[in-house]
Amino acid sequence: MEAKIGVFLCNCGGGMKNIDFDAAGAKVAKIRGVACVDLISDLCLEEGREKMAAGIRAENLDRVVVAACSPEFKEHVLGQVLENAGLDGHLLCMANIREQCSWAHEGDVTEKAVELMNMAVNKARLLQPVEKQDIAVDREVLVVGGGFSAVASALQFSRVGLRSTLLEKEVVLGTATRELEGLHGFDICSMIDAVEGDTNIEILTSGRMTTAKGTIGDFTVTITKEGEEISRKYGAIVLATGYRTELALGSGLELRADEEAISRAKIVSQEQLFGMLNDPFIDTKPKTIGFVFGFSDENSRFPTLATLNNALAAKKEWDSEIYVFCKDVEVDSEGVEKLYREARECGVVFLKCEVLPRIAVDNGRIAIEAEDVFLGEDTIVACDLLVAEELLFPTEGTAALSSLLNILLDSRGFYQDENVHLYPVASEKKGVFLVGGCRGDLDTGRVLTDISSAVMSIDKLLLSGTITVEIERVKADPQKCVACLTCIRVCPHGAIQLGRVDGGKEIAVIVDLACDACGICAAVCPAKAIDFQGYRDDQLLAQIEAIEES
Amino acid sequence: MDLENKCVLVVGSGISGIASALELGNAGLHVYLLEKEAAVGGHAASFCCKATDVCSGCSACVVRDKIKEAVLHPQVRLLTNSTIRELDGKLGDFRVEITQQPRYIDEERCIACGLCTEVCPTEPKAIYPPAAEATPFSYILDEGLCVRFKGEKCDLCQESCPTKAIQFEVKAKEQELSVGAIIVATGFDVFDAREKGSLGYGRYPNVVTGLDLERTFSREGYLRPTVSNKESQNIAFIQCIGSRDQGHGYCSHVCCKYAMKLAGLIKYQSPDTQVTIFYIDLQTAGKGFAQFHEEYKESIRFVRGVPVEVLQDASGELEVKFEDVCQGKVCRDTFDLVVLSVGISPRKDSWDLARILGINLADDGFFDIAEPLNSDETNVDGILLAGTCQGPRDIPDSIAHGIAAASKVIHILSEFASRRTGS
Amino acid sequence: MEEIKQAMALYKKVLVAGCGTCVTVCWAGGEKEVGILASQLRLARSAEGSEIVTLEAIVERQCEKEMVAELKDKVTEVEAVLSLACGSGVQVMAELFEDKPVFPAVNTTFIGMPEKEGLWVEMCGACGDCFLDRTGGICPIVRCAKGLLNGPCGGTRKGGKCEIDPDKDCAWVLVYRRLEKQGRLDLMRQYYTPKNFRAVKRPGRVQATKA
Amino acid sequence: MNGRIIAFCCEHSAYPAADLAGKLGLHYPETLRIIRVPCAGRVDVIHMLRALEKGASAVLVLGCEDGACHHITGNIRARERVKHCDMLLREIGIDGRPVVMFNLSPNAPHKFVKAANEITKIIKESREAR
Repeated sequence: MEAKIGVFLCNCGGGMKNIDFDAAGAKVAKIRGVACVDLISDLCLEEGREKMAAGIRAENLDRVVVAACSPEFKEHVLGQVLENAGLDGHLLCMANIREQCSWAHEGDVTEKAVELMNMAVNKARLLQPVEKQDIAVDREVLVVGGGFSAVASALQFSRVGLRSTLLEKEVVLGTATRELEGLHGFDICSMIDAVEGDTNIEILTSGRMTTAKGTIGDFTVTITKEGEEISRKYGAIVLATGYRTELALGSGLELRADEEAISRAKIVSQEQLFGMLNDPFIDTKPKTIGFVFGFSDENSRFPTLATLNNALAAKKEWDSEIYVFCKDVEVDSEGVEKLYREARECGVVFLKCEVLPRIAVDNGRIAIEAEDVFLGEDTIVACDLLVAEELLFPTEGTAALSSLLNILLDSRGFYQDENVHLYPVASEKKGVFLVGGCRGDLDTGRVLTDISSAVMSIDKLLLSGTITVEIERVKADPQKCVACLTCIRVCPHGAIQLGRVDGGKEIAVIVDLACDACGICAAVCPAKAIDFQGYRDDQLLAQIEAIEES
Repeated sequence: MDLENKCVLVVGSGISGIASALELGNAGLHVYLLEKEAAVGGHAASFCCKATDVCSGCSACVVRDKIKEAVLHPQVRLLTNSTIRELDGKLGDFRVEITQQPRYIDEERCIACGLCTEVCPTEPKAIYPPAAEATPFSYILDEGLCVRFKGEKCDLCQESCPTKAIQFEVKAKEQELSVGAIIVATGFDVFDAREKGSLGYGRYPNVVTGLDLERTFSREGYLRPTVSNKESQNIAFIQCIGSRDQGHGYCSHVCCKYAMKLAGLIKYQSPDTQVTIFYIDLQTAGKGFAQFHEEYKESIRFVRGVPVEVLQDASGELEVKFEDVCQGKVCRDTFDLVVLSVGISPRKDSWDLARILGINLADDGFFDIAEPLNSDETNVDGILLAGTCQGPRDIPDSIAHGIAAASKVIHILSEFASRRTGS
Repeated sequence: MEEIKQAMALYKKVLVAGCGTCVTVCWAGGEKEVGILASQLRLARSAEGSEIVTLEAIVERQCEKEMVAELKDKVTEVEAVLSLACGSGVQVMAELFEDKPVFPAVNTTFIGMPEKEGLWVEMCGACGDCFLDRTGGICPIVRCAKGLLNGPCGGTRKGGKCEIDPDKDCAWVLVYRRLEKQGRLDLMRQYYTPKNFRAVKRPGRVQATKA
Repeated sequence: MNGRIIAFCCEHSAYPAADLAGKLGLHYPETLRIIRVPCAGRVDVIHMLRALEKGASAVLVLGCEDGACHHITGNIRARERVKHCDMLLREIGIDGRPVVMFNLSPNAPHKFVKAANEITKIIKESREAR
């Protein structure tokens, strides 16, 4: 049956003077399928919309074209008008005759406006309704990791009433974190106690994720724990696998074997220094301490903070002389500038240099030699203790997890690609979130913010137990699909799976919950089996055809 | 947990306020989004895209999506031109008195047809379109220019308006809202570069701020040469203007990034331009940013040390006096354009709001937090902070902070509800 | 394309026939490619100032006579058929419609597998004398640039890359690693006599023994 | 040829950029016809070819900036397809009817206008050359 299309024109209260609406209306009325053309000058107001709804009912229309301002503003609202008039909101097609016609050009543009409407009518003829449905989702959350961000996430999930599983690969929670907590100013032990006493949280230690299938609301994860395989269902997955550090001595340090033994004890990491500072039984307090950071790695938020905290403590506890060699002091975290100032005021010497200092062992002491940019000459400082530069890396297993879940890593191997639309905690796969150090160099404040936002997003998705989605907006035709897997491989959101519909042959099944409606699959399908309602091939081609007609 | 009928007030509709409002709205709460200005979006809405061949990750385009989403959200009610007058009550039961200044043009009825501007007799026009990116896209009536407000009889615009959106009679509207919690997301003031008199901002036309440059790019798409007959331009960026100094004991987080990205954009559009960046410490942390820095190391000159004085000579060139720390002496260089990378300052009216709400200000002038590592709770139960009103943040961090504050609100409100039903 | 264009020069109405199985999967002759080729033909013709009418069709499997037969009506209508199927599909089509010229639009080159989306690598040379069981499941005949049967050529680059193409892995290094993992390195010592490629009679023919 | 330029505009970037261009009163050739798509990655070679078949003198594909695609790879795929389409056209000896891809962000109306003007220039130049 031929569609009955109603065209509603809006002249923006008379604002679009370079379009002759009467002439345009008369021309549009002649297009095949157009049942009525109505000029409503105030379509963006309630009154105008009521007139439109009345028009739809009176003419018993089944497709609607609105020629007015950009769909960016009113498409949503006008869709509602259709729904109120008993039509599906997807049966609306807009012709943008304001921003992209009247306003963009000078002189009479009636002809272009008619052509735009013709394009819209051509498309409208082929529009089809899209149903909506509530889909049940699993309400449990899997948190991968056992460090600060993982534990804090689990605690927050429990607070909003979501059950979660903490999956840690080590034997106990917080293995790597215990040594860091002082530096970062949190108390992991009491947090772990809280987790252990929480009935909303299940702890799986010595476990690893081995497979992950499914999409948001319906992940099936296999976990291998002590040789045993456990299969679980989750609604969402939070990766909080943290980072690891490595001492980087750089090429500046070349030691003879015998010297190495002596010096090893004198070259420490920030963590080790922190341990020494809190050791009441330390035998000798180093008189001079040298810090080196920020040369070979781009991450220096964490090293800056650690250096400042440690340097201040060493000043206070041991009254040591302190020299800090660095390129830039990374002060863009809360309160760090203040710490930096405090450190300088209590006598910590900062030497800024462009290249990594040379380090040598001299008489059992460590000599740091660098060109000080302020003095413009080489400076040699002999220290009793060197706190060497540390590099940040993603934890072992980060890459493996990313390929299991099919999510991107950034250029340094941390989670989350550098795409601004993914910031701060989303991954390109719906239902997979990334928090804390596993997505890069973050200070504790930022990590906490991350966790709150991830918990919020998941809470919103899973709390009610169902999600309302458009059903089969993008769908593969079982007759045409040859299961070539192309779409499954290209889908950027991991939303397509191989499956059977009503027990038929295996075909590509687009999971409505996970689909983000981009249409990449529809474009690549070699069998042209995928239809994307609203942007179907024939709908796009119908718009193109309009240019031929005019 | 019954939060359906709970209302939350979000003060400020910059990017963090919008992020909060959206999250709360999506969770089913009613949100009043209060904005002092006529349009939502705050500072971030006016920023330009800094992409060259690739996206530079400035996040300015993310703002647009969020604004659109928030404005269309059925749970979010927008109150523009509004400020808080008084606050009463406590967590779960705040009563807030709002004053809404008249805008004379009903933003829901204005369809931006432009007929009013055509008939307006004054010059410059007293009724004009808002900035192109403004949301709501409603015309603005300037009381200062309109002859009607000077006692004359004129209703040309009112007559011409096809939707009867213009009303002169409206007075400031007072209303009382009752809300369960409040999120303060009032944002920041851009540091006023005139305070650094020796740098010549406001005196010399070719000394501009980073924000001016942002707006130039977003309005015109490219940078017009200041001297037209010259082959290549010589541009200097000076970092840490209004950050990390006596009065501002903090780093503004954003200036190194925007300066480098703008410098990159300038180099991309006109490769012959010489760009120098004067800095104290380059803040290169953040996704993909160090890589960006690495790429531009060769083509942009980086000089450690912040100049103290800018002078304009007779030909209009700017002489910048700086200390070359490597050589240990004072140097001079001339530039055609000097860009001051102004930082984020606490809002000047923070104190007023702090007094009304009873929340504390920290010594740096931003709103204070109750305990360290808990960057969204204030000393008043039920009043939370989001975004740059608490301290400098870039766009992604502001969004995250906004969402985090929303999450906190939902949590405290549900706890409050269960406490009440329990007792 | 030039070849196709010239071949089609004589005709005014042609059928562009794709195949819905293997060539669809490897993006050479599915509905999408059929559409593109037809459009390209029409454009080329209109650029020359003349016209061509194209019919488009997809056969589930163009190597099956029964399925190709369904095209009868369409084939009768046109002057020639342009087939995007593999070599066997083209031949079936030609056999079935003896009176119409059938042109191959695809050059069938090898049997492969998708390595990632959009990239196919040759995996099997259809030599008819398989010894994959002894090479850890890696075929050196096809995957070694030189098709060597008994160990690498000696020119293998550092990191196990091929002498001829440093982007490719040396097949024999892959074989070694695989056998090492399986603890079957002794197989590396085994000598294989030169293959008798004549064992496969061209044209190949396989008779399924199951009913 | 009817002189139309078909511009496939990604609804996350080029489409709002075009709106903004209109709001700012920036002018671009009237021959431009915008077709809104959810992502540049939705546009396939066949759409570009059909546009030319129907008489368009050029096709523009406008997507997000590299690294800022909402669907991660949509703009990269679109670029590949534009390249492929260009190759197909060259194979059959059609030139002067360019198929070009541009990247821009939603707040870059000037870049939109630049793309429209640039393609018009290419058409004009190749017409003059013939």
